[in-house]
Amino acid sequence: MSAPATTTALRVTGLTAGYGPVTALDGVDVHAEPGRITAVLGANGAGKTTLLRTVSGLVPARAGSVHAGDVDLTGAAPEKIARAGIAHVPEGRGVITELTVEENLRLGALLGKARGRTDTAIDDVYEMFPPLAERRRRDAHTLSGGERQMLVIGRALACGPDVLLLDEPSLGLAPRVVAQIFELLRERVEGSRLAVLLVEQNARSALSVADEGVVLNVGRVVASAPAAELAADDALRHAYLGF
Amino acid sequence: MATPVRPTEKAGSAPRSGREPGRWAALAARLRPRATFARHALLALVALVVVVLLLELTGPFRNSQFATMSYYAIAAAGLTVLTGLNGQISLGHGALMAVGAYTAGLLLPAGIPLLVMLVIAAGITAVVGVIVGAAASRLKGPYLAGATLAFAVALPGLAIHFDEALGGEQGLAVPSPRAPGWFADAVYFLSANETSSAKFLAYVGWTVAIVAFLLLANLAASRIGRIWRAVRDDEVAAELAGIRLSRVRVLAFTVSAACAGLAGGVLGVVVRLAAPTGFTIVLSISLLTAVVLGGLGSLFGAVLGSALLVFLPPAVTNLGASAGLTDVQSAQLAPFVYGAVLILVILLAPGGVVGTVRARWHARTTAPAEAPEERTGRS
Amino acid sequence: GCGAGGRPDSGSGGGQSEGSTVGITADSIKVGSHFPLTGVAAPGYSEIPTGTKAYFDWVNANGGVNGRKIDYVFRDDAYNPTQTSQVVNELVLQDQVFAILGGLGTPTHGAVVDFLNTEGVPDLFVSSGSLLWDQPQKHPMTFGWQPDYEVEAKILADHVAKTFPQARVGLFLQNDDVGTDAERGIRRYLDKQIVSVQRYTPGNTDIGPQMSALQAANADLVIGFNVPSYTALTQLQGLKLNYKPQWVYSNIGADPVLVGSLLGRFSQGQITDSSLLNGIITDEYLPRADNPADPWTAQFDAIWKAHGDGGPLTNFRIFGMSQGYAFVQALLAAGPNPTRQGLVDAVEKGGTQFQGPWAAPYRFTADKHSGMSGVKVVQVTGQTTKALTPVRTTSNGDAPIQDETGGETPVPPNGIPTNPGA
Amino acid sequence: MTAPPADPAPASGSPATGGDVLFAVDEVSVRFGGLVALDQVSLAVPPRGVHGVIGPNGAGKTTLFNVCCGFVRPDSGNLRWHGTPLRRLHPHQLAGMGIARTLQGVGLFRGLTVAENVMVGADRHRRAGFLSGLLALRRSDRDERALRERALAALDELGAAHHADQLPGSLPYPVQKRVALARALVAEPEMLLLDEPASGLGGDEMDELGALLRGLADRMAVVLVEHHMDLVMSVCDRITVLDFGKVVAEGPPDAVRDDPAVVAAYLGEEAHR
Amino acid sequence: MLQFVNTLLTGLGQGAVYAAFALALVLIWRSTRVVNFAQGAMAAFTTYLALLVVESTGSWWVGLLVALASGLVLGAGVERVVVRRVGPHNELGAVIVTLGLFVALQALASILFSAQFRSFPAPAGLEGFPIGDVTIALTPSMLITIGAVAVVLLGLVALFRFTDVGLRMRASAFDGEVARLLGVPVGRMLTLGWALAALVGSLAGVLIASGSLVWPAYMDTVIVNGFVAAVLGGLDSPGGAVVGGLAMGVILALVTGYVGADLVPLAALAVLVAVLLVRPQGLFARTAARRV
Ligand SMILES: Nc1ncnc2c1ncn2[C@@H]1O[C@H](COP(=O)(O)OP(=O)(O)OP(=O)(O)O)[C@@H](O)[C@H]1O
Ligand SMILES: Nc1ncnc2c1ncn2[C@@H]1O[C@H](COP(=O)(O)OP(=O)(O)OP(=O)(O)O)[C@@H](O)[C@H]1O
Ligand SMILES: [Mg+2]
Ligand SMILES: [Mg+2]
Repeated sequence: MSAPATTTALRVTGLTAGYGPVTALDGVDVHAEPGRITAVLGANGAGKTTLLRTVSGLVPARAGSVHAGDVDLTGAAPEKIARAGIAHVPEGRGVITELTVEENLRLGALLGKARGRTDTAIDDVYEMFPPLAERRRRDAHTLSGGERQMLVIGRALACGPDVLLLDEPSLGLAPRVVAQIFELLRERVEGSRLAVLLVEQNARSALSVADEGVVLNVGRVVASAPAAELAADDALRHAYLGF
Repeated sequence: MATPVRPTEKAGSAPRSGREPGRWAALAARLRPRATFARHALLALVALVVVVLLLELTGPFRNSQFATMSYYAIAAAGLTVLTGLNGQISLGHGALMAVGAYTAGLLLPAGIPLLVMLVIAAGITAVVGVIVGAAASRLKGPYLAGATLAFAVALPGLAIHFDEALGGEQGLAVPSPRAPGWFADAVYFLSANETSSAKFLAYVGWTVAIVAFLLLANLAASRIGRIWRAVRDDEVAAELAGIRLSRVRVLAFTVSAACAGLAGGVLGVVVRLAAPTGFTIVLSISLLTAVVLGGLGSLFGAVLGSALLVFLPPAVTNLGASAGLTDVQSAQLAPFVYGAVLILVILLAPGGVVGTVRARWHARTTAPAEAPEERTGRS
Repeated sequence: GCGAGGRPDSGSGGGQSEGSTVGITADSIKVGSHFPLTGVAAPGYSEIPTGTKAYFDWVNANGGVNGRKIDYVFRDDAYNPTQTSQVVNELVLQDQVFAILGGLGTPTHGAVVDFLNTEGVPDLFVSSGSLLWDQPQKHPMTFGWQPDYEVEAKILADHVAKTFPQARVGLFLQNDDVGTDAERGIRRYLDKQIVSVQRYTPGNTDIGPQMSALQAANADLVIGFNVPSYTALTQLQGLKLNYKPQWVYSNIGADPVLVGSLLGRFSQGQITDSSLLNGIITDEYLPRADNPADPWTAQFDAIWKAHGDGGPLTNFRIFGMSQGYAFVQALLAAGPNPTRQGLVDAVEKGGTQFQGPWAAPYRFTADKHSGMSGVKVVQVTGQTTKALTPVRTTSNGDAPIQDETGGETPVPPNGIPTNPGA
Repeated sequence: MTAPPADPAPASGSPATGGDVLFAVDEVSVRFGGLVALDQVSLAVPPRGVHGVIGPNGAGKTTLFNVCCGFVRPDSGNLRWHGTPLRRLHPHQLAGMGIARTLQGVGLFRGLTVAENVMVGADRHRRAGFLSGLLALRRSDRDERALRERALAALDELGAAHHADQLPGSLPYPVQKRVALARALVAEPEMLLLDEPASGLGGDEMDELGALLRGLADRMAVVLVEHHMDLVMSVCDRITVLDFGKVVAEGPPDAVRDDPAVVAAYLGEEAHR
Repeated sequence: MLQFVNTLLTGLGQGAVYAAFALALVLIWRSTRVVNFAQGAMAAFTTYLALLVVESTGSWWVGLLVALASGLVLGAGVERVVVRRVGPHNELGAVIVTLGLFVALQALASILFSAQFRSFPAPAGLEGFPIGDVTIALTPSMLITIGAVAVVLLGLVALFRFTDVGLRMRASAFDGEVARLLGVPVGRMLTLGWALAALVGSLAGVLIASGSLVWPAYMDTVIVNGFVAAVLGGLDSPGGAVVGGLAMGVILALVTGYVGADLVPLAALAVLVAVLLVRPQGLFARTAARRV
């Protein structure tokens, strides 16, 4: 099972996708390496969310391919992609509000590697986000916005994925929790085979935690470089990243 | 009467983004009267002309089918306002029609004139609508469907229980009004045709329908219609905008009940009877399907849907008979085909007839837009 | 009207002219009807028009009526008056039928009776025992057919009062005109003996509570005016409660073949034959399908074998054939060139003389349009019935009950009537 | 809880700490089952200026808004508006009183055009009733035109007027947020409650929002719940900090930022460079 | 007294039947968020198949098995072929499609099996148990019905509360997209939900028919009362369905026995409205959802 650490965990080539007449992604190349965090940046409407949704099969690709390791996942159903080890934290409303907190987590833990040790996987999440532990028997609709976000991130981690797609994980979270999550991500990624694709509005903090960065503009990749390099490029920052 | 309830561009609004709307559309926009009333009245006039042409050019049997269609159309129009604009499902509109029909059965023999009776029927049913609507205003989805279903099943039972006044199972006979002399003369003057009773009833039905449609179109285009749609789309946001949900829901139910009552009154005189077996749950279901088949939320769709209700079953039966089936088999074929058509329309044209045509039209004229599905929101 | 548009002043009132021959050609005559062919009322009733059709096919195969073939069209109204009104409009205005024959149901036919009369369409032999059809002033074109429920109830109740003077009587009634008309007739003879009246709503098959109530009232004789399926249900419920009164069912509910076959199938439920029905009292006015010894039944069986749709001959079908027989008879009486009005006149003039498979004569005259005047009371024994009384006749209200003296009508050659007037 | 000593000096000259109070929350408590969402929370909102409410996730900020709007009935405590107590408050009464609120999501009416969305917000200024709508009287048309003009003006102010006849679902997210704001503003409220208005916005849009809020603060009271500290610190005149349903700090931005309790509970060491 | 007991018992028997039907509705609602108005017609269809088998083999139990198996297949087929193609978030579309199925299947049943009454044998005795010298309205067949309802109830509770499949089914129903992101084969779960619900529905169909008459529309009253029972109990709660069904059965029996049969539908409406006015989500619904 253990793939050589050099294999690219996720390789997206020439991906094109859209909605009706709108082309939201236009020939995008992105890859995520094990043990590294890749930040996907860009203004509102640049196509970041569409990229993640196309990778996980929610939006059909019109051209291009998606590979996880050597497995071709282009055009596969979302559940199949999820079972191939790609976990997606969707933007906003990712909790199943009618289920309890624990049931939401159990769904995550049931997927893939965590099978057989669902309880420990769930306990790990509670340890990460103590507010969830206190609310484990409550229906998820009673949670506050930030608590829901914690739940979705925790659930994705409980899946024990190879590739983690995070769509604006900081949305609605208190600054301290954001810092904590980024820290945690670094810990998880460091020296493991987990690859992270991190979409963030806040380019500055995303680049501070990421290894690589990709900048999208109107559906196209305009820059792709190590994070530090991007952060240092003033022209790029002003043009696309707004800081 | 082709009055879509959907938001139409108001005259003098900022130009729609996207491609040029085309020369014809521009011309139409220029010719369109500014005042809502004038615009709708014009359409009503056109509709009236169409009705006269149809009724004068077809025979007595078609006339009688048009009379039947008129009351389905009125009730479906009321329901489309409730369901399409306000988002409430009702499986109980058949029972509300019964209220109108029984009003006809009680008032006409007492010598009340037809028009007065219709107004009273609408009024009484509106009152029933207030009560039902108030009880239903907190219910949603299947709970609303269940409550209105129980209402539809229960109400005819009243007629059996109070059989002294309401005629029990065999119902109340409704004296069918005859065409007044001046009316028959006028028709003869226009078309040199005699006025059969079927034709007169069809004229009555469609006149009532056009008036009802005119009023509903007015409402839909006014702030009331906008508020109904707002409540349908997002309760919480509507409430924060100062809208009292329960009152708005009850109002929608009441308006739609009044239409059902009006339709019931027309049904009474067309069928000449108000009996419990005429108002089974099947009627309520037919109305709902008419609304959806035509195109939810569109008054013109209500007309199309009711046309399907009236013209499809006999057509299927006759087709079956000419294909060599026995009378019993071809009669059984009609509901089968009807059910199959329902399923196929939803699967192939989920917007109903009007919705699908409109989508095609949009796809051709303006920059095509995906169905207005919400983007992944953030909570 | 003064004719605003120079309109010719034709009789804008009545609409029908005296000699209307709509629906008749030199070699055909079109007849229409409405029945519940689908929906809740379809079981049983949908068989009636198949019988009529088979009979007409037989008549047509034998040369028709005065050289005219009968073209019989029946349409489905699903027992819903609004649909009845639509299909009858279609029959009259589109198909241009000459007459309507045997339209079924009280509320359903009630919706079209006005229309048929204003259009001047003969509306013969309505399949319903309601008293509504007997209003010659208001509805000159409409005629009943079967003994009305009141007449039937009177004759049954009279028999019960004489045979079971001590009985505590319970009533089990359908909650519509069947029940109300019947109750009126029954109370004329049994008013003091009635201990409980229970009603049921067709469609609701849970009649346990009503049966418990009858049992609790210690009713030891129950008169049921109900449809056949409820006869089966009352018997099953009686079994459950171990409640075994003497049952008296009206003709519509007591079809021993049908009910027996319904009950007979409960093999695991320990009912192995229709013995439950053994001993019940009912009445008859038509030959029964399970009585091949009856020459009428034999004739109808032959007709059904020749022109039926393959199913068994049932009492519903005999009902329909008998209506067809009566219609042919009326048509013959109306002469070689019948008009709509002529048909009605012929029924009014000769109706009391019409003879056929029915047991008691019609009451048709110019001022009475009620159907048959009587029935005979019978008891089910094993697979058949035995007569308890001769055919007895009466009429509505306080008309006395008399024994019918006419005797049985022989089957004419081929089972096709000859002109009764000739 | 005792509020930490806060510097009473008004921030950047706006009348944040003027003597009069537009809206007051007095010792409000809310419990959900065993969970105490708000615990004796008090808040005083002056007629002008931006009042921030911050705190960790689940601290009770949205619940506080819900109490102010009548979605949640407090177990104890009072609300006062212009000094008069509010009893049995219902959400639909707010608009009429002059209170507007945006939702944590977007909350636009999907089936209504942008202009119509905003016109619903302007319904408070309607003149025509049911009958004139039913009969399409001139009055109704005039009213519609007036509402539409108001709506377009509000959209114009937020730079979204050119989207007036589009359906909101097809618009970019920041535009949708602006439409939602326009719908709240068109009612001309005296107090505006904003629940995380900046979430999902990019850096530029956030700056624009900040400028806009400062502008609004001159004509109404703005209460802002937000997790973006840059925005909060730059626009707020005063900040209340909630934690576990309690007020743990209250004061001008600088004082709150340096409050060790706030740092520990909310900001985190790193963010507090 | 005996009348009261017997009325109560028939009410319970009838209530068990409503409960069985309501359970099928709850199952489908919980697992697909659709109210299946075609449930009754589907059950009638499978009951006819069972009747054919019973008539040819003579065994009620074999007939039941056939009904259950064909229900499973029919439910899965209907979901795959029809329901799945209704777009998501098209609540009304789903309602109309199931209504269309209802109409079409009922018509098909009368075409295939004729519109006439037929009797359906009972699994066991139809005679009430004697107690002393009276007979109470409780029969061995009724006991089987009540037992079957109890088994189904327990099965459903166990399925949804304790099994992973149950959790996945609920997740698929509530939010298909998120469920798919979590690797749940949503399509298969929805098919499974329909199949199981149709199985329970067929069971209800056979139980209702047993010892009584069958015709294409024989389920109609049960459809209405079963739906009302499910709504009464709260569509999400199997326990609620059973309580609602039994309550409906008993109340309606009492009204029939002591007030009048024509008031039965009114009584059903009154009970439903009374309950929903106080609890708009039914008796056993969880607390109302947080709205903001
Ligand atoms: N469901 C949809 N229907 C139509 N167009 C859409 C839909 N979702 C997104 N779009 C359009 O696709 C483009 C890319 O959107 P996307 O959501 O991927 O951007 P994003 O970079 O994630 O933006 P944000 O920062 O706002 O989340 C935008 O122009 C957007 O308007
Ligand atoms: N209806 C409810 N039922 C049960 N618990 C609730 C309900 N509403 C809120 N809560 C709980 O109350 C607490 C406060 O919630 P609230 O939404 O006010 O938090 P918040 O401060 O807005 O947090 P965030 O910043 O994450 O949006 C949370 O723990 C939440 O789980
Ligand atoms: Mg995005
Ligand atoms: Mg919040």
